[in-house]
Amino acid sequence: MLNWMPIQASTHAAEIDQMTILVHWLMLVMFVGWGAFFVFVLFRFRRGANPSASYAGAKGKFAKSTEIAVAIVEIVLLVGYAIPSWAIRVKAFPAENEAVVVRVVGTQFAWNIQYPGPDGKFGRTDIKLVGSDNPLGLDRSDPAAKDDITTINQLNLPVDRPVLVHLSSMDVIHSFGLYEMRVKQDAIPGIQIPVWFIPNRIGEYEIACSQLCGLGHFRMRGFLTIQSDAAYRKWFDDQEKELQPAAATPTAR
Amino acid sequence: MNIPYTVDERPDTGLTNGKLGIWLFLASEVMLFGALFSTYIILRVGAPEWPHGELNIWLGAINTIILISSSVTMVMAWASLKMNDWGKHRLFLISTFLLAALFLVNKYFEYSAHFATGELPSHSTFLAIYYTLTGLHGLHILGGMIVMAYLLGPGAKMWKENSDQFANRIEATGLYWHFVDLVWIFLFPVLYLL
Amino acid sequence: MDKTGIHPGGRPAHVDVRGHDEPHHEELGWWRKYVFSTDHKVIGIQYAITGLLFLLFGFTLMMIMRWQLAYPGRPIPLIGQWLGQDRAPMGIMLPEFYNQLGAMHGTIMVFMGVVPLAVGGFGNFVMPLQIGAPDMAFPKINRASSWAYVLGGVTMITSFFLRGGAAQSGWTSYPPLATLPIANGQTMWLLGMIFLITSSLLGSINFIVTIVQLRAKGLSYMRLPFFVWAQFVTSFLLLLAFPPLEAAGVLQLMDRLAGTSFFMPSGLVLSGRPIPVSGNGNPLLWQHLFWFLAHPEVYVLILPAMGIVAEIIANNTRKPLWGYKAMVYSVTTLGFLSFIVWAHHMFMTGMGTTMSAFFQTTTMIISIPSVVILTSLLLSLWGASIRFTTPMLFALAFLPMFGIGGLTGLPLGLAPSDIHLHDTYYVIGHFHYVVAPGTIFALFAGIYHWFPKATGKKMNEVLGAIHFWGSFICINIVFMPMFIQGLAGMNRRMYDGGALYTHNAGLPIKLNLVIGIAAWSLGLFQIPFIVNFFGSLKWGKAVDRNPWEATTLEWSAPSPPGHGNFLTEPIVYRGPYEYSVPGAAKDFSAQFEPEKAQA
Amino acid sequence: MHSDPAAVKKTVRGYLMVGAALLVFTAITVAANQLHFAVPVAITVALVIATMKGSMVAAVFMHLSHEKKWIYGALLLTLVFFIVLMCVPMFTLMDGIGTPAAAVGGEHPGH
Ligand code: HEA
Ligand code: HEA
Ligand code: CUA
Ligand SMILES: [Cu+2]
Repeated sequence: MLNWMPIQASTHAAEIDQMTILVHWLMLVMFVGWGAFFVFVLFRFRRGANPSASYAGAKGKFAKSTEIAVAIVEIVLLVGYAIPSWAIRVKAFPAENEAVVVRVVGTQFAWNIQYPGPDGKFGRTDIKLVGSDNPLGLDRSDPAAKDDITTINQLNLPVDRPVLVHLSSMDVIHSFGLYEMRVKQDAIPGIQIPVWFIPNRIGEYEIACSQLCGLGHFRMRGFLTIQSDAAYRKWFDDQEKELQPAAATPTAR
Repeated sequence: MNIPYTVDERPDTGLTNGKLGIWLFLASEVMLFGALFSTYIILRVGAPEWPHGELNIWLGAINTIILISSSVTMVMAWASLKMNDWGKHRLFLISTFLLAALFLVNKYFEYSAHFATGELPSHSTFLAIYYTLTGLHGLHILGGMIVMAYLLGPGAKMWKENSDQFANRIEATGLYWHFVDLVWIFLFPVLYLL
Repeated sequence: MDKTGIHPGGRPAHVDVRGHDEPHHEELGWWRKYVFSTDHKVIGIQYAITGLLFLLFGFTLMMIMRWQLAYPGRPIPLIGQWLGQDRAPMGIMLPEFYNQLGAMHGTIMVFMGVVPLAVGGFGNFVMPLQIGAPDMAFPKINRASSWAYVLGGVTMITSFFLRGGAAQSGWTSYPPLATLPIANGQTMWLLGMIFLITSSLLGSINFIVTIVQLRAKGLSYMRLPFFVWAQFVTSFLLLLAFPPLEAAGVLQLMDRLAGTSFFMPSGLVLSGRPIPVSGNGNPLLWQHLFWFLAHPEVYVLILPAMGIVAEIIANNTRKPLWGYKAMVYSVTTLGFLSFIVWAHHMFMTGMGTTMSAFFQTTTMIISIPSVVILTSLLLSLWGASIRFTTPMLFALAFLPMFGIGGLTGLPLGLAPSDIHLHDTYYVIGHFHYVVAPGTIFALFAGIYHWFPKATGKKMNEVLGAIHFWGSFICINIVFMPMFIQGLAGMNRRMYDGGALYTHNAGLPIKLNLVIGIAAWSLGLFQIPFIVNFFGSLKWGKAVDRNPWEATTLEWSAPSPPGHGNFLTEPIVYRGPYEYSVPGAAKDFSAQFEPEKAQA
Repeated sequence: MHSDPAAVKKTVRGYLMVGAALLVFTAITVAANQLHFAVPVAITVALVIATMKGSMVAAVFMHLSHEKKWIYGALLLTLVFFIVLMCVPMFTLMDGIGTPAAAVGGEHPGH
């Protein structure tokens, strides 16, 4: 099964896959068990082999005990794996100062990314400023916005550091799918949802929009680059340098 | 071929088909209006502010009184039938019909006053849910009026042929009508007062 | 057939209590006989045939889509040139048309194909016969609901021909996508849904009243055929789950037509321009109201199927169902629980721990009654004397196919594994295993089983076997690879099948061609069925009342039953599946045979 | 049930009294509203009165005070699912991990 699945490139990916694999074992055991019984019975009790049926049929508590066994395994999976690991996903967010924090905003049909810059503060955005050269509507006159890096469809992150993504959408519902990270979260307009993970493998990955968002849904693809810390810092500084002249003349509209 | 239990009750359930049918219909109506009330709560809790006093309480109160009275006349229409008083039954059923019409006339004036000031459904979520709830309720009133018109007109013939079944029909109509009244009893405070 | 084994009822057949006004039947004009007929059997058959045609239509849409997935961007052969410039210029499908086909495939299959066939068709035709009723409790309402269905269907289909085309936001119609002013299709979808919902509501009231009020003498609840139980629970699901979607549909219609914003928050920007709405709406509200219906709805799809399979298994194993009571309790539990699992479709909408724990738990719990029903059906085979008739082949195939579909629901029901699988082809694989080789196979089984009752003719077994084996093999080749694609991370609703993405490269994307070929072959294997269906009307072997030597009441009526169904008042003496009773003369003791005939 | 005319006659008084009571309660609701309670109090008062009025209509006009068990059963089932439906607002608004965008201060709706 693992061969078909994308590589695991985040710290929690293995845990999720482990659970997926365990459930599939349960499913396999059930299917093979019932299936073997099924095939045997079809053969053994065909009309030719058993011309007259038995009114009483199967006896014994076999059914009840397997049903209880299934229930127990499901409870174990639920309580032992699913609930705790979900809690970590949605509760154990890294502290803002320890994590790489970015905003990701879905629009038809692109991922707009905003880094807070060295000051660690996201600049103000205003929908009235939205334009083709400013898809986020970032207000460059806001002091906090001066150093904000914005990109389209390109998310750069350093390896081995917690990432906190503030996810939202400006139009319809999109879904932020990072298959190699085992991350998926709907981007819902009007709500900002935090998503976190720790990438642990350098490489080039993709952001797949996983929720039907219109005719361009299939090509709403972003790129995710996981870099070494040094490479990331260099990329970051280059972006900042590029910003300087632009920040001097704030673009309105 | 006759369908059993259209007129008499089935012994083990004590019900006629129509009686059970209309109650099941009302059950589905409960879920319909329930979903809209849920929507109301969501919009209200999630809204930054919620308008107060945007509607005319007096118009609403008058309509409440009209509907309550129509419920009384409706149940009396049924009771008169049961007491074999055809004349009174007609009188009460006609009154119910007229009260229902009055309700809609009142509602019409209420709506047009809002429209005149540009308060359309698109104006705010409050007005949106107000128009949806009262509009749907108004359609139910209209539906009830159509049924009553039928029972007053061509449907009334049945009284001669099969008086028990006619009484059952009036009872079912009454159950529906009381339900429409009941919905309004909640709509009035929820929309006008709170 | 053993004609001596057929006992129509307790009394001699010429004491025709109800049949006296029969002769009018022949004199009814065409309109009264077909268009305005209030006979549940006529209505049932009309529902069934319309449903089948919609299934075929929905499948055709899918075969066109599978072409685009197998060969992205290549002109569609044969029909490509007729589709028109705004759908497929030069035969090459546009993305918006792909989305229309997808949304309409889902909607048509669920609301206009399977439900009308399973509930409107089989429920209407078989259920009153099985409980010994002369007709439905409200024949005129039955007719009204069937016309509401047709109206809904026509509304939906018309939308293909309007400017902007049909609905293109998926069968789930999530706003704000669905409320954006792109196409008229969505408005038509909503109107169509309101008709279809009205139809189902009227139908479900009728079903419940019929089952409660019109059961024959002696037919207590624990003697009801399992199929009737399934329809009973199904009707409650329709009755109580559909109204919230109707309300939601009205709200979405308001959003589209009256400019309200129930489902649209403030501050939306579309192609660089703020959308002028009052705002403050909530897009998640729609999802809650939609899934509040749509999860019960999936049980509406499966319960009648389970009912059909149970009937056919009992009949062809020649023994009682194992654990009938447990099955009845399970099916009611299933119905009840289906109202509190809906948010397992919404794990990725930003759900916290409490809610996700609640819905994961209920989802795991609801799998247990399904396991109980399936186990009972499997154990019913033990000690049987299995006749491999065509209906039995389909019914038997249902078991492992539903097994695969149901089991793959488990990883989806656990939120952490759903992170990876949500909105991938794994989900598509999961539910198609339950609805296509599951429900559709059960419906095929039902058609082969009750065709003789409806027409007095038997369907051909050889064509039936070809239909079965061809469909069985092809349908597995269609849906099994989807699990691989899903685990690989291939998203659903992709116009190009996900060809852009590197994680789909290699095997997953290549499987699209395999699936396509299998899907078109699956289409070819429906030809023997269609030939068999219509051919048997003419050339089929004529049969008597009870060709399958079955026990339930419908087999005591003539084939086909006349107006009013039974020649004598049916009386029930025993449980539904008294096959191979020790000491009995025959291997089936029908419900309608009095004790002394038995001894 | 009320099939015999004499019995029906007795109930008529009840109908009229309930009708009067409903009108009185309506007056009370409106009067209470004029007092301008704090919003939570006002909601409670209004809903309590509405529920009382509603129960009277259901119990007396709709004869629910003495119905057959099938009707009670169906309504009980409806009540259960109605309660579930009334939890939808809670499910929609509570326990979400997100925050409304307006509260974050990110977007500013252009009003
Ligand atoms: C008939 C339809 C049907 C049925 C019965 C089910 C049954 C189940 N479904 Fe499914 N489901 C759908 C139709 C159905 N589903 C549809 C249409 C969607 C997608 C909608 C969309 O997004 O468009 C969906 C999506 C869906 C999701 C959302 C996935 C996502 O979007 O991420 C989930 C998650 O929990 C889920 C879970 C389940 C579960 C736990 C069951 C359980 O009830 C299953 C229990 C059954 C078993 C456990 C099998 C037991 C049987 C055996 C053990 C016997 C084996 C026998 C032999 C080998 C002979 N389903
Ligand atoms: C009941 C529901 C149902 C059924 C039966 C089916 C049946 C099939 N479905 Fe469908 N499907 C859905 C419900 C259903 N589907 C839904 C809800 C979606 C999601 C839509 C969305 O994303 O919004 C979907 C999506 C969907 C997709 C994903 C599209 C995408 O995400 O882009 C695919 C892809 O292959 C697919 C394929 C098929 C195939 C090959 C069948 C085959 O199994 C079809 C087999 C059909 C038959 C065998 C019909 C036979 C009928 C006859 C022969 C009639 C004869 C007539 C007479 C005798 C009069 N379906
Ligand atoms: Cu954005 Cu799909
Ligand atoms: Cu579900």
